[in-house]
Amino acid sequence: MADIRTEIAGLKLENPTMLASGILGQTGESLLKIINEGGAGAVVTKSIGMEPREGHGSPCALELDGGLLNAMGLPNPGIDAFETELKIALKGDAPVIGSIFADTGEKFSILAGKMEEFGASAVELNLSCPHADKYGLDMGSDPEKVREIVGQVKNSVKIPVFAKLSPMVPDIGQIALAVQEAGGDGVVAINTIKAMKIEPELGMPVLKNKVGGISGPAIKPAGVRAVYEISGTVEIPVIGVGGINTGMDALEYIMAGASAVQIGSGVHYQGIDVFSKVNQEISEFMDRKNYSKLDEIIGMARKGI
Amino acid sequence: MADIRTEIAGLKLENPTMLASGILGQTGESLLKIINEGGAGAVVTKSIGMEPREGHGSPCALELDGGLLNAMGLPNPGIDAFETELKIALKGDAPVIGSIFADTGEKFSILAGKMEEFGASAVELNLSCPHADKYGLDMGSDPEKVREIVGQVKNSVKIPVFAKLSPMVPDIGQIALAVQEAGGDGVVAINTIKAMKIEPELGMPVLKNKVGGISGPAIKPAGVRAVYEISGTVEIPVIGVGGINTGMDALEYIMAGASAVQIGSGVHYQGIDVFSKVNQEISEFMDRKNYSKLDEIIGMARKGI
Amino acid sequence: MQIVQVSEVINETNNIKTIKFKLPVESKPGQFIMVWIPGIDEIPMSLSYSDGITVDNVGEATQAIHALEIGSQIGIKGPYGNGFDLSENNFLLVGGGTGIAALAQAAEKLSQSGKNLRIAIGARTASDLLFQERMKAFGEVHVATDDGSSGHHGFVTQVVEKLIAEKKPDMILACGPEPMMVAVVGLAGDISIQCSLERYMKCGFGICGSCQCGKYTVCKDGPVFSGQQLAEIEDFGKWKRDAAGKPVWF
Amino acid sequence: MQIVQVSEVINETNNIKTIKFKLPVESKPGQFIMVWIPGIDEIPMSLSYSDGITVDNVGEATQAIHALEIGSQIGIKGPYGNGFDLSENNFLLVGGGTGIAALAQAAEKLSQSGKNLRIAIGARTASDLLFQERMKAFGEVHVATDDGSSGHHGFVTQVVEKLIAEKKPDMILACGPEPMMVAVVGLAGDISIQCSLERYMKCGFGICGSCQCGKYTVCKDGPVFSGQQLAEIEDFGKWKRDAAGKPVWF
Ligand SMILES: Cc1cc2nc3c(=O)[nH]c(=O)nc-3n(C[C@H](O)[C@H](O)[C@H](O)COP(=O)(O)OP(=O)(O)OC[C@H]3O[C@@H](n4cnc5c(N)ncnc54)[C@H](O)[C@@H]3O)c2cc1C
Ligand SMILES: Cc1cc2nc3c(=O)[nH]c(=O)nc-3n(C[C@H](O)[C@H](O)[C@H](O)COP(=O)(O)OP(=O)(O)OC[C@H]3O[C@@H](n4cnc5c(N)ncnc54)[C@H](O)[C@@H]3O)c2cc1C
Ligand SMILES: Cc1cc2nc3c(=O)[nH]c(=O)nc-3n(C[C@H](O)[C@H](O)[C@H](O)COP(=O)(O)O)c2cc1C
Ligand SMILES: Cc1cc2nc3c(=O)[nH]c(=O)nc-3n(C[C@H](O)[C@H](O)[C@H](O)COP(=O)(O)O)c2cc1C
Ligand code: FES
Ligand code: FES
Repeated sequence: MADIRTEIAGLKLENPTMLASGILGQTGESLLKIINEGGAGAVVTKSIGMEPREGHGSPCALELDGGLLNAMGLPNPGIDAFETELKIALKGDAPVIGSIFADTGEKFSILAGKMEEFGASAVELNLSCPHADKYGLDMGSDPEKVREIVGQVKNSVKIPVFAKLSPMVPDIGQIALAVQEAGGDGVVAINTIKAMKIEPELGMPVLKNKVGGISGPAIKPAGVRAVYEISGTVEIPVIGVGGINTGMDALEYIMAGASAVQIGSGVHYQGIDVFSKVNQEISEFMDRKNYSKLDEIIGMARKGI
Repeated sequence: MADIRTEIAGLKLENPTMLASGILGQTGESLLKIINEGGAGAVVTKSIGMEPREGHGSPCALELDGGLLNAMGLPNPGIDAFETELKIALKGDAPVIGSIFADTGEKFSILAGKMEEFGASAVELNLSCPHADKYGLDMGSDPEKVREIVGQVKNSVKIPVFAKLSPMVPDIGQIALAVQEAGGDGVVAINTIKAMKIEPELGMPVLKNKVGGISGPAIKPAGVRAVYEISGTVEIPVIGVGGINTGMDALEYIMAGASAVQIGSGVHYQGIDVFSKVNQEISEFMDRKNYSKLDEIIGMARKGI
Repeated sequence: MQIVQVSEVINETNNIKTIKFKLPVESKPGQFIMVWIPGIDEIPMSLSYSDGITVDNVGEATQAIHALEIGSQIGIKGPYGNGFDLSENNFLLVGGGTGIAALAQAAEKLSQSGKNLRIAIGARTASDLLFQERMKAFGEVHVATDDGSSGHHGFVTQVVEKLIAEKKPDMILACGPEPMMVAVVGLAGDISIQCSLERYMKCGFGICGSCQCGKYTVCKDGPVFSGQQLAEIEDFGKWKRDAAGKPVWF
Repeated sequence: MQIVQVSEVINETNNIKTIKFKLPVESKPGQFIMVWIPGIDEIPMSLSYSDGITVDNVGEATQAIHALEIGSQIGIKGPYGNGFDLSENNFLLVGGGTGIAALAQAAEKLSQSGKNLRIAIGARTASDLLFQERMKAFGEVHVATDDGSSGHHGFVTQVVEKLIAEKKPDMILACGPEPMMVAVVGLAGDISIQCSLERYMKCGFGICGSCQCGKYTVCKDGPVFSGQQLAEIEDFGKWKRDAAGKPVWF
């Protein structure tokens, strides 16, 4: 059987699949279930901020033909209330990565510090939410801001710091470079793509927030491209996310240069055992092709044949 | 029967559907057929440059699950050879819009001047191709460059000047504003989204150019969002494009603020009578809902209920 | 998301209305839909009929539903959730408040298949009692009101205790305030039971996690849970989560 | 795009090889596929077999196909295009050069359904003649070579003229260099004819426009066109378009 273990910035994972931030990641017990029953190699929490936040009004999530449209608006119980949840998740046998959002590097540092204190194995900075005003994409599209925030967070924690990026920039490689230059330990790509649905029957947008982000199969080609460009620009590891439903989907990301992948909408499409299924398909593929370690195929598509 | 005529910067169209640039738009006879047999209200030519250009190698186009992936690389016979084609297209009973690409405002102006001379009703500046090096997105993501190019072209032709934009920027409204400030007569959105496909079986990208752009259903939610944001930012008309296959798709764009729509991949999915079908569905919808003119519903989703 | 037109509005009690519309898909008793009142909100509602919902006016969204007229358009997502398992033979249904709405279609189906059922309905006062008449067609109806204005004076749980003592059902279905359901689970003892939970829902289809209750995602794994499952859920009857995901005690 | 493995390589002539593989979809005689030789190019190829292509080594891509070995992987898009209409009864098939590859499956199918067919094959010299043996199993084969090394000394069109004079077919199928097909259309007169065109193709599925020929998109509306359609196409036999879309005279 092929060895599908992987390592990202010192973080050792039994397999390359992680739960993506924001999907059932708000409570300790659901994170634990994704580890224990789903088979994920790691889980990322919902993005947590300084204060409790209700998020946008409803409708805030919708099934479209090729994906899911959401404008949750970063609802979360606030970092302090999240301690209990994180501690429950830590009972599982896989790393828990704390996703955080804020509007300044200082607040990001405070949040990261608390995540570290609570026991998170790493933090993921959400610099890419496409529908939450001043949070997310607004800063994540500016290399200077990215450099500043990542640098500040790096100065305040010892655990690895990952930055999650949006594809809605003309050159995502440049943003990834800013992450690397500031000492960031890894890049996660991609977050959802800004999108909306209008209901002609009513002549109005369906989402209460009008604009949201699309995830799922529709964004996979954009995600694979982003990972390919990032892994061609930086040395730090890349974690691929967007539209992964099958082992073949994950392999596209891995061959584009991802050391691990995250799955969000796939949990909806395939159920929570999407993680074990994807892992199974990856090892079957590797066995058939006589690859023995994941390392052999990471970034393979960059190398030519 | 509802009146579905529309007007964009003085250009009168019998219906709001146009052929999008690059789809069967390279020869005069195919453009003419889209008008005569397809029923399009206008056609946009393939993007034409100063010199003949073969474009990227093959594979350069691919069917994916939710859309089409292409990296044509702007093949075109060059502006001079295109005169014959444009003249043939002009035999049809609908405006012909000349799409052009270049790497400087000066060359854009020369191309626009020739399109005007050949008889084009308007020009569309391709500032958004995601896979043609220095052409396209590279300049189209910089408001200053956009302002400069549109300004120069405006100074050299009398026909309306439209700028076609990419969604791969953090704030498309700002780019549209630059178009308006420079005197541009309309904005076209969106071009394809940068994307790629890797074939795990071979461990390599399928496109010869590795990276291309995705069109079709997968990008509709991103396109509608772009039009919604642009029409909320500028006064000049917006032309919506991306993933339109049905009247309902077109209505989403129209209600988001588009005065007309373009159809590209839909020609592949539905055949060339996609234009008449979409028009038919739009009028049936309007009749059922008692709307008599297209104006009544343009931008409707911006207005609240 | 399907846009449907309101075809009928029925006043059930002072504060409760049934709204009917054409639901374009099949549903199972116990499933719910997400109802979008355009411009206002989207909220979860049990299907009290295959083509209708029964709504207590408790806030902005439910008030907006009460203001709908015939011809009004609303959006529907779903049906979502698992629904009840109706394979046993002797049923006791327990509905508190609008809880009976979630049980109504189960009662109808059970009666159609000739099964034995008794129905206990509780409310604060006689005029709040929901579906008393409708339920009589399906089985033996027992009523409790807090103020004694109709049926048993007191909690519906007291009626349940009596009914179980009279004849042991082989399945209890319950829906109502969680503390009531905790009490019914207690009374059930070794009798099989299924409870339909109402938790704060945002997406409705199992992606956002706001309805999480213990290890279960209520909108997808539920809203109907067996007694065994409930026994594993620490939160059950103790706390729920608010819109921000913070635990709030009942 | 499907990745398939080469299962067999057959040397047909000095410069022509047949490559077989498992094609995962059904095809019609006259349809073609886009063949991706990884790292090199993607080019259109007629299906000379339901599971194979027959390739003349004329440049980089076809040379790379010739270098394939059993087990090599290639990518396949399609089958694309319309294919031949085989509803008539008396057929004359005319293949010039590798053109006979596009006709081979039609010949096989016609012979299977017991129809009458004669086949004319042309090539520069005897050793270039393709599918002469294979075709004998399907019908009466007539050969022409430019140098007279086999069969008629001269153009295949002269053979066609003779065959029509001998017995009028009710359908002619032709594939080969366009000037040859122009000549065959001329000889056909009022006899129905279908010609399979080879134009520069990029996408293969009707979106890019590089194969445009008159008002027709060869990869989608064709590659097979009737005599009537060809009569409307000004370009037929006169000019084709290069990779940039510029007309180039034959
Ligand atoms: C699966 C399920 C089925 C339900 N079936 C019915 C039914 O058949 N009939 C009926 O009258 N009610 C039903 N409810 C409850 C109903 O959803 C709430 O009463 C309604 O959302 C209140 O909205 P509001 O804006 O009117 O009130 P608000 O003023 O917003 O809130 C009043 C209370 O309703 C609850 N609530 C508000 N929003 C939500 C939400 N998005 N999800 C869940 N609870 C919420 C909260 O506890 C809140 O305190 C059901 C709930 C669920 C989860
Ligand atoms: C529908 C169709 C069916 C065909 N069937 C066969 C067949 O069964 N057997 C066979 O040997 N050949 C067939 N061809 C022709 C074959 O596609 C070309 O010979 C091949 O593409 C040459 O590629 P190359 O790189 O080897 O040569 P190059 O050196 O690139 O070109 C040699 C010549 O081939 C033609 N050509 C090159 N690229 C293309 C292209 N993308 N599309 C069309 N023509 C091209 C041009 O005329 C060029 O001058 C077919 C072509 C078409 C359009
Ligand atoms: C309902 C929902 C909520 C999300 N919330 C977050 C979030 O809080 N933080 C974050 O970084 N990404 C969030 N995302 C984005 C996902 O983590 C992921 O990047 C995206 O959905 C693409 O992956 P997928 O196609 O596998 O879903 C959310 C996505 C969805 C669908
Ligand atoms: C094969 C192909 C070629 C294209 N060529 C061009 C082009 O030359 N210039 C341009 O502005 N857009 C070009 N586009 C983009 C389309 O005009 C359009 O913006 C995009 O495909 C989205 O619309 P659709 O989903 O309806 O196809 C091309 C698209 C495709 C699929
Ligand atoms: S409401 Fe979103 S997961 Fe249940
Ligand atoms: S090859 Fe692209 S349209 Fe025919």
